[in-house]
Amino acid sequence: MEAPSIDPRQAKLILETALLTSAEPLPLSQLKRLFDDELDADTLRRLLDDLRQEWDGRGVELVSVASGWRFQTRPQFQHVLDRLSPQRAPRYSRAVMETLAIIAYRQPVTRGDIEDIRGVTVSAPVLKALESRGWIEALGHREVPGRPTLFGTTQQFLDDLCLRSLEELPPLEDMDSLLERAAQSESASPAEQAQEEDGDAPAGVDVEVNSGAAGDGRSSC
Amino acid sequence: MEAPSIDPRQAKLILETALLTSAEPLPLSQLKRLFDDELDADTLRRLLDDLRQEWDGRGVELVSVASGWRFQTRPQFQHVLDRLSPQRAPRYSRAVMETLAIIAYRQPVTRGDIEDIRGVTVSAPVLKALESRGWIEALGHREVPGRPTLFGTTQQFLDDLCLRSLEELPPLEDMDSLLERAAQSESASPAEQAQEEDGDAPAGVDVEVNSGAAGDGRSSC
Amino acid sequence: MVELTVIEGNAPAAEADPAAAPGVAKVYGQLVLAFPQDLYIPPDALEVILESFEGPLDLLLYLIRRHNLDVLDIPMASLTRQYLSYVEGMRHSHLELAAEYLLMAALLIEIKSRMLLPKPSAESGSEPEDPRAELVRRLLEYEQMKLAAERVGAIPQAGRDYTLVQVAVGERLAVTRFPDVSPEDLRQVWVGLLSRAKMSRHHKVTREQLSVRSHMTRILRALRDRAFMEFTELFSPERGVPEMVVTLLAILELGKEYLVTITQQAAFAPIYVRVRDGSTFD
Repeated sequence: MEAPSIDPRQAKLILETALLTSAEPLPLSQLKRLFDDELDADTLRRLLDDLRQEWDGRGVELVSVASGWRFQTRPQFQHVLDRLSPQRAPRYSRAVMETLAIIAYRQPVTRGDIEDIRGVTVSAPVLKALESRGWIEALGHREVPGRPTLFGTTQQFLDDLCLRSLEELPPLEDMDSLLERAAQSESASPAEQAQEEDGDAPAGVDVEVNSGAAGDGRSSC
Repeated sequence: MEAPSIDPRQAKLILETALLTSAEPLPLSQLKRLFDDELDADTLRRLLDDLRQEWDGRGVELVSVASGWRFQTRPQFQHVLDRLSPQRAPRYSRAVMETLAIIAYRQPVTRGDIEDIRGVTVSAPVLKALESRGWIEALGHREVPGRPTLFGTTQQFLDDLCLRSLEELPPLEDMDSLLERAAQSESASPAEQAQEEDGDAPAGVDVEVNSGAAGDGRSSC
Repeated sequence: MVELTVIEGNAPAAEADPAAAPGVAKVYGQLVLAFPQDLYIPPDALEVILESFEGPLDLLLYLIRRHNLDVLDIPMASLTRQYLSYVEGMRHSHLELAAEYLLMAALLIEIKSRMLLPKPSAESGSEPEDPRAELVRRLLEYEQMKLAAERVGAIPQAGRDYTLVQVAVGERLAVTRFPDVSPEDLRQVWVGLLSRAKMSRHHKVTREQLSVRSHMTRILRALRDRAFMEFTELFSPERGVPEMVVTLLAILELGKEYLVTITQQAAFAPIYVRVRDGSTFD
């Protein structure tokens, strides 16, 4: 239907359009279909890299996550966008985050495993919150009395955290440094920590998005 | 907190980012909120116009619709995007196809007639599917108890199947050879058969969905 | 109710001086706690403190880290005392929270008492296990996961720290695709139907028959909007004699199937064809 050689400029426009409109990240295999499989993976990757550079300094960036490529906003713009929709995504409690971490690093785990590590019961709403976000899922059952459900993280979890695989999770603190951890690392009381967490959204109304930072910007991925 | 004048370049980045991420068109009143209402409608409109021009020649365009501004794909890029979701042409169920065949060859028929031939009841959705497609219609009632509706095929049916009249429907041979053939053809799919014997069937009724080239998807007669 | 008493035993040496410890928590910016002897927990502060901890392991870990205790050589007496002070406070206002904390209290006391007992002589040559080992393992594992949770929490999250781009796709995709059907498909289905239904062989289905059927439909459709039509109106002589014959057959067939009534008042008077319905039923 089309010439075997595809104009790179046109190809990038097509890639850009497809990626801007897709609700899901698009893997290379799908992006290939845009060109009737006439572009190989390397060419596609080069075009995508070009495209990513072209979007440098904009409010939106092209990133590669577990299930493919997608456009998303740079974190620096989030507080401006929040003005449009006051209801932000939930900030998860420590109970939820600890449960998530245990599932992410120790999967597959049962509720009992999580409770053993945390030392407290895991309430139903905690697992519910993670399940309804699509971050964890039941993988099966452990064949012990009661056949408890085994949980693991999902592809969606990786996508939402801009990770390409579980290996990209922050490494676990090794035992030596855990033993060495001095009091100062913990010097802030839990109460203070909580405050810090709440405070990380830039307060106030500055419209300036710090164009410098957006430019060479810390990417969210 | 900020200088009263907002850098137009920065303002456009913010507008672009907000519009690229919004599921709904954004009216000026909402876009204003991005700037804490510090930009008046005229300035915003000018910025949006600028932004629209910057997107000239891309696969996506900034348009103003009834409920506000939004980005959307240009029609020229539509057929490329269709390759991503090559919705395999849906197929009618056997129930629908048999009902259609009975109505086509035996019209006018009532639901009862169809059930007599098929040996099973005809569910409402089956007739509904054919009616909403515009292929069958009620012609009247048979004056027997219950006054059942008589169905026949429509002009639309003929048009869509590229037939000039019902007489152009594939002829049915005499029953002997017909039943013989039926036994053999059980295995072969209709599409294959159609290719095998290009007898009276009007050419060009393309069962194959040529996702790329099929421009507007309508087969010509 | 479990009676909690702090056993003051000969704890291992080297207890950190708890008096030197700064405040335990800040409530509304105020330092409200000091360890350990004159431990006083204002009721409001207790609530804040308890909500700050994710359970007994978290609280223990906090006490250990706060007082710069060596995890591998936890001074059980001091730790247990401090821990029980919290639990005492909790029993007053947060009883429903206390179960797991009480369990831990029991464990701490058990460990402490086992440490007081003379160690069984190592007859097998193997080192007897430190009763604190399991607790230490759990504390470290929990701490590891707690740190991991903080780091995972710091990773930008979709919706919280950034938004996904979603540009509207033009209208055309919204058009639902209809199934394609070819005349040959219909024939195949029909053939299949016939063989499946084992329709009797004398059921004559011919091309002519079909053509009559198609005219029956045409006539019914024409009659649908009009009460009746004159017989002659139903014919189109310009389309040829065979067509007229088939039309006549169609009208007769319609009459035979009680779909229309054909009436003539007198010989050579106009013949009217009307759809049979309740009013014309006779």
